[in-house]
Amino acid sequence: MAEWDEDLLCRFYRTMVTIRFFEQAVEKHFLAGEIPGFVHLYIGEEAIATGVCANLTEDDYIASTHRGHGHCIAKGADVNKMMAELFGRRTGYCKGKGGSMHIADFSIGMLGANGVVGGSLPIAAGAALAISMLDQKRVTVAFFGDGASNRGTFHESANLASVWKLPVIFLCENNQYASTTPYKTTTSVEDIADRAHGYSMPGVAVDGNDVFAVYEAAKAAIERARNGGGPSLLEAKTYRVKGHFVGDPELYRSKEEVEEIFKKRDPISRFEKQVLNEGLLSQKKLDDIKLEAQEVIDNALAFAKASPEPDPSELLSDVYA
Amino acid sequence: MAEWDEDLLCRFYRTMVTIRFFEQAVEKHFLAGEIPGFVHLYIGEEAIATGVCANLTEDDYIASTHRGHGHCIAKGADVNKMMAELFGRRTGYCKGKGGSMHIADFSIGMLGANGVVGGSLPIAAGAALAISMLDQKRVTVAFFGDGASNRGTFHESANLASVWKLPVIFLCENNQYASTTPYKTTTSVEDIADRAHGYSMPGVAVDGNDVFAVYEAAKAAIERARNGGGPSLLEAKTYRVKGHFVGDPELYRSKEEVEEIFKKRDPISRFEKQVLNEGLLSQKKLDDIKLEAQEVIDNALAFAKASPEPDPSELLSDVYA
Amino acid sequence: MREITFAQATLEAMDEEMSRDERVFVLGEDIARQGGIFGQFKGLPQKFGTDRVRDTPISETAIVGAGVGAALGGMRPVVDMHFADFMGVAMDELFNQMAKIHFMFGGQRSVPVVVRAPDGLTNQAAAQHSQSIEAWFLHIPGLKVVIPSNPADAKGLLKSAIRDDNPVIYFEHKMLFSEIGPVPDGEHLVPIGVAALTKPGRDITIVSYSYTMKVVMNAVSMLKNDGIDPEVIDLRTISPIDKETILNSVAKTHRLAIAHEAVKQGGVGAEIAAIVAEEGIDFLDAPILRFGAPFTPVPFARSLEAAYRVKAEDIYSGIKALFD
Amino acid sequence: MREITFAQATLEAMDEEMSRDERVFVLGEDIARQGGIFGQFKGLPQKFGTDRVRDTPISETAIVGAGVGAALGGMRPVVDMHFADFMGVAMDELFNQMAKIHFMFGGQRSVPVVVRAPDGLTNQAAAQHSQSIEAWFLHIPGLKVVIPSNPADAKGLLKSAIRDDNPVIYFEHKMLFSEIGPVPDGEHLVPIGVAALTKPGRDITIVSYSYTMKVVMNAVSMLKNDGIDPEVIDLRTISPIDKETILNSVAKTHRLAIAHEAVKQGGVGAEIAAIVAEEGIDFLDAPILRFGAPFTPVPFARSLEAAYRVKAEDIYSGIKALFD
Ligand SMILES: Cc1ncc(C[n+]2csc(CCOP(=O)(O)OP(=O)(O)O)c2C)c(N)n1
Ligand SMILES: Cc1ncc(C[n+]2csc(CCOP(=O)(O)OP(=O)(O)O)c2C)c(N)n1
Ligand SMILES: [Mg+2]
Ligand SMILES: [Mg+2]
Repeated sequence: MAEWDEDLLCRFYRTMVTIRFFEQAVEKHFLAGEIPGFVHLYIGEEAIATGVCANLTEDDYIASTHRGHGHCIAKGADVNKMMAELFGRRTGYCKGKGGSMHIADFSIGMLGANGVVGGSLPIAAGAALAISMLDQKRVTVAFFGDGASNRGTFHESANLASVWKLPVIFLCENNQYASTTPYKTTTSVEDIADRAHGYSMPGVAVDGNDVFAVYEAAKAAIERARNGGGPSLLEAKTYRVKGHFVGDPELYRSKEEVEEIFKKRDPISRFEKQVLNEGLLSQKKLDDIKLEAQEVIDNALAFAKASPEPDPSELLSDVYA
Repeated sequence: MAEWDEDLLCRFYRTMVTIRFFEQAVEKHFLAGEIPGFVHLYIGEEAIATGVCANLTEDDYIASTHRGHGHCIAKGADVNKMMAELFGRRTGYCKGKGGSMHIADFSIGMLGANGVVGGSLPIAAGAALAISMLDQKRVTVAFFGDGASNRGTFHESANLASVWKLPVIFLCENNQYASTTPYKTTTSVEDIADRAHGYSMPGVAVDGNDVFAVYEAAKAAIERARNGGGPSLLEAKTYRVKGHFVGDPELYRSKEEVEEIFKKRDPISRFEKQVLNEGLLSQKKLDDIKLEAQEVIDNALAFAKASPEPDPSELLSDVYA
Repeated sequence: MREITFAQATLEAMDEEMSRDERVFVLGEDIARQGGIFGQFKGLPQKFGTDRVRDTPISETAIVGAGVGAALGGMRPVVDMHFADFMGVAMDELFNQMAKIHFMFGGQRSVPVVVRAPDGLTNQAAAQHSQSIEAWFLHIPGLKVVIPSNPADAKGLLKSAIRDDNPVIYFEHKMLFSEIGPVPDGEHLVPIGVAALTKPGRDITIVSYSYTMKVVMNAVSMLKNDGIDPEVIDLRTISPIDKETILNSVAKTHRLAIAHEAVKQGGVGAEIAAIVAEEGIDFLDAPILRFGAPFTPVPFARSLEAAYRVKAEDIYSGIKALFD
Repeated sequence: MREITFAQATLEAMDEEMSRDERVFVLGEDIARQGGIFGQFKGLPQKFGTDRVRDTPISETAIVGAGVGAALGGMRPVVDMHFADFMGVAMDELFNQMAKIHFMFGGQRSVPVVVRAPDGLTNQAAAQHSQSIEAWFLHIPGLKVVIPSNPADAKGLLKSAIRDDNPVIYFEHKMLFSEIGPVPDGEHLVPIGVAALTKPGRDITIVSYSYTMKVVMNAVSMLKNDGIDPEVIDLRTISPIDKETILNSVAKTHRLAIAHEAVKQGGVGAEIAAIVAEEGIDFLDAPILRFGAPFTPVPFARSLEAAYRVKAEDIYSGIKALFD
């Protein structure tokens, strides 16, 4: 552990708590009726986006999912614009036209959340194709869920990326559930990472609640892709702590299951314990970062709430370029 | 070799030469302008359908492809009705409405050729689901090509069949080409059979030009499925001797490649040599079967040619049940 | 008559048909463990088991394809699409397989599959969870397409769809699931292909369906004050279209308006307008009016979603202008 | 003017645009090694390399999706669908991704993808290789849809489509590839969204597009003998529709017929008829006529395929009856 750079450790922590606080604020305001639409929270999965994106630059691409807030934040998105978008305000990333499931920030290589499960996989492969045709040194990371791994888009994209040796990392967030269905009831393989075999690419499974492990595994896959080594499949094993969407009655599992797992595996408290135990960061440093992050989120809320709704006339713009 | 039943050997031979003669007649009449549409020949791949279907009863299902004549014949279809369909006559299997890519015979469990590559895979899984829900002792065999193995339908169907333990055998005919593209240029795995791993099902590759090997491998997979053991993936390695469709200019490979491979691997002459060498069948027996088969095909041609075209008024029937 | 919700009405239909015929079963995402995202499968798994109410992987292509295959194997599947927006994922299965098998194979086998597709705007669900795409299916021979606007029709059409030997697409508007309305006791079937004359009238024929029927009825109330008395037809089935009911009505009222939630360009309204312009143009004393969404994807923000919707005021003022 | 084939015209368009802009490339099945199933890519791989003329696996979903992703990554992909019939396989990518990204993300990024889709009846290719499904795309905001009927438009529209920053679906009828016609030398662009007045006339406006334009022109010759002089409009672009050209013509001729190869129900003809019934009904002196295929999948047998087609005789006698 000793060889971790302090800046990187702070970055890990800042990203994780920013995501956590963002999501907690979103949950609260959704339940209060202030955020409409469908919202899927990333709570408990923060270590994945954090560990992966710490290896990326703003030139690299990520393609995201319906559960995309964490990916955005980890890639460096502006939380003000994110929050405003969730509130449906014209200052939001998409001028209020998209909402939670449709946030993108092309200025930092965030190619978009997607309301269609598995929809971003071929898009990610295509972005990687552009990278390779334009002889760029970039990579693309395609986040997708365990549920999405059963869509044909996963198969077709993985095969395409492999035969064309594209610089793309297929990053499966296996949180054990696809909405209401437990992993084993819908998915025919023990480790999704094993599916890599069918596309002659490396497949690695890591503990997705351990930001260090995610960082290291992603680093290897990203370096490989960046150096012309082609695609990889990375499976980050995690657990969906919250309901599938905010408001989910969660009839399909017990509260005890959730609490027990979260207590053991919460990536943030695990990180805190580790860095404190090993004396890598001080409690004060952690507290400062937390305070800052909370302020950032409070500001984002204030920004969103103070922003106007789009004018009805804006409905007809942005349909065509 | 000695333990092969003579009837079975005769059946192998009869089926293979019937397919061969059928296809040769089709090629000739297509080139003469008497058969319209698109026609894809099964020449050189006869051992696969033959070896597989010898393990099936009329109650079992098969789902076929655009290259489906061989599957039909091996499953026991009436070549008269097949030929008439290819000629677009009302005595054909589909009253002339389907043509080569759309032949089905539900009375013998042949669920249909398919003009959409990979289109029959989910249908096959569904038929297997019906079998399992109706508690029948049947199985379904889904034939598909190496090219089709890159379609999302393969992935989704294999996963579905595995999680539901359906009695279906995914039978990949790897003939090294998808139209103009050689296998390696589009497919990211050495053996398609290896993809089975991603669905926790057995995956076996066999020499698809050896009817004995195909028969044995299919027998194991079919028995497994019939006894509740769930799906398997079987890859029969073969070679597409003819152009992709009749009329294909074949600019993408050399005549020499084709001739050399066919000389070595033709499943019919290989079978002849084997049974003669080992004294399992006599030359006379083989000749008789060949003569009979030729007669069957000649009759089919005569039947098709003598049959009327459908009346234009039939266009509007069979749209709805 | 007793009053129940639309969701309840579909549940009764499923329950009755699954009890009546063992071959009827349902497959789709998230239907068994939680009873469907709109509660439209609640209780069915408990009664019929998770074999007949099956949660599937997220594999729409395989789900629809497997529905088709199961039908060929002797079952009568009901396939739930979760959201109509995901039909694109299974479009080949819907239009090249399910719709064509009966014809393509010369009538050898029918394909009794019902595809349930919750559609329409609800609670700012935005571009990929709010669409109305029924018009595509109007253009696909071999399919029947139904789209109820109230609990009674929801029940009667679903039962008829399940009993039909053809593939039937059953669109159900997400905003309607909680709607309450009278549903007859006992066996209640609504024939496919027959429109309902929801309200007789004199001055103009308004053709609509699904949730927009409610919007239309609000507009009708507003028009009353102006002494305008519309006749309202609820299509209920989009394919095959009940031309006769429409033409008879226009012959009487001499005016026609069509309203739906889907974008206007290329919508079902175009076909209705065309039929009347072709076969009943002499009846018409005024331009045909079409009300539909503007030509844009569905937006998220409240203000924009509101602007996107066809509103009773739009229909009211459009129609009123015909009489000014 | 020099005369070349339609296939040659599309080749020139590709060649010129690929030379002009390095970001333009093509991906699709069987386009590189054999030049495309209709010869429409012949010579391009030799000139531009197999990196820019890429053979793909049989993965339409990924091909279209990768086209979208490549566009977001700065390229300008042309995606070949092999047959329009396979668009269903990639329908989600076409309508939920490609068409909506620009709007959904608030205009941040455009999606300059051209999707080439060979469609229509040819040589008894039957139910899954003969379809005309352009009407679906008329109903999808965010897409442009073009559909040339002759070599000059084929070239000019393809070039415009490639330069357009929006996703454009380019339907090309399989029977047209070998058609010969005049094509201007040098740079030739045809604007998207502008119909062509192919033949001026007095007595009736006939709106058509693609291969059916030939059928219409044959019908026009036949009508001449009866002293009927139609005005013929070639839509060329289906979305956005050039309403003005249509309405101006009908204002002059007072009659309207629409003809296309796709099934009549729910086809593009419905939208054209509806536009005129809405905005130009007072111009009309006769019922609108629509010519399209009967409501059935495409059959295989020669006799049936012939019965399925819209024929010049049908158009001739339908129009003539208006004047009897
Ligand atoms: C194609 C498609 N099918 C179904 C849905 C509905 N849906 C949204 S999220 C979800 C579950 C996704 O599970 P997973 O991929 O594991 O991601 P997670 O939600 O667990 O992060 C489903 C079924 C959808 N949006 N798109
Ligand atoms: C979805 C789809 N894409 C493309 C085609 C065009 N096509 C027909 S056959 C074929 C090649 C199929 O290759 P493979 O699956 O290996 O079968 P084979 O022809 O070798 O038997 C292609 C690309 C099609 N019919 N359907
Ligand atoms: Mg999950
Ligand atoms: Mg092959």
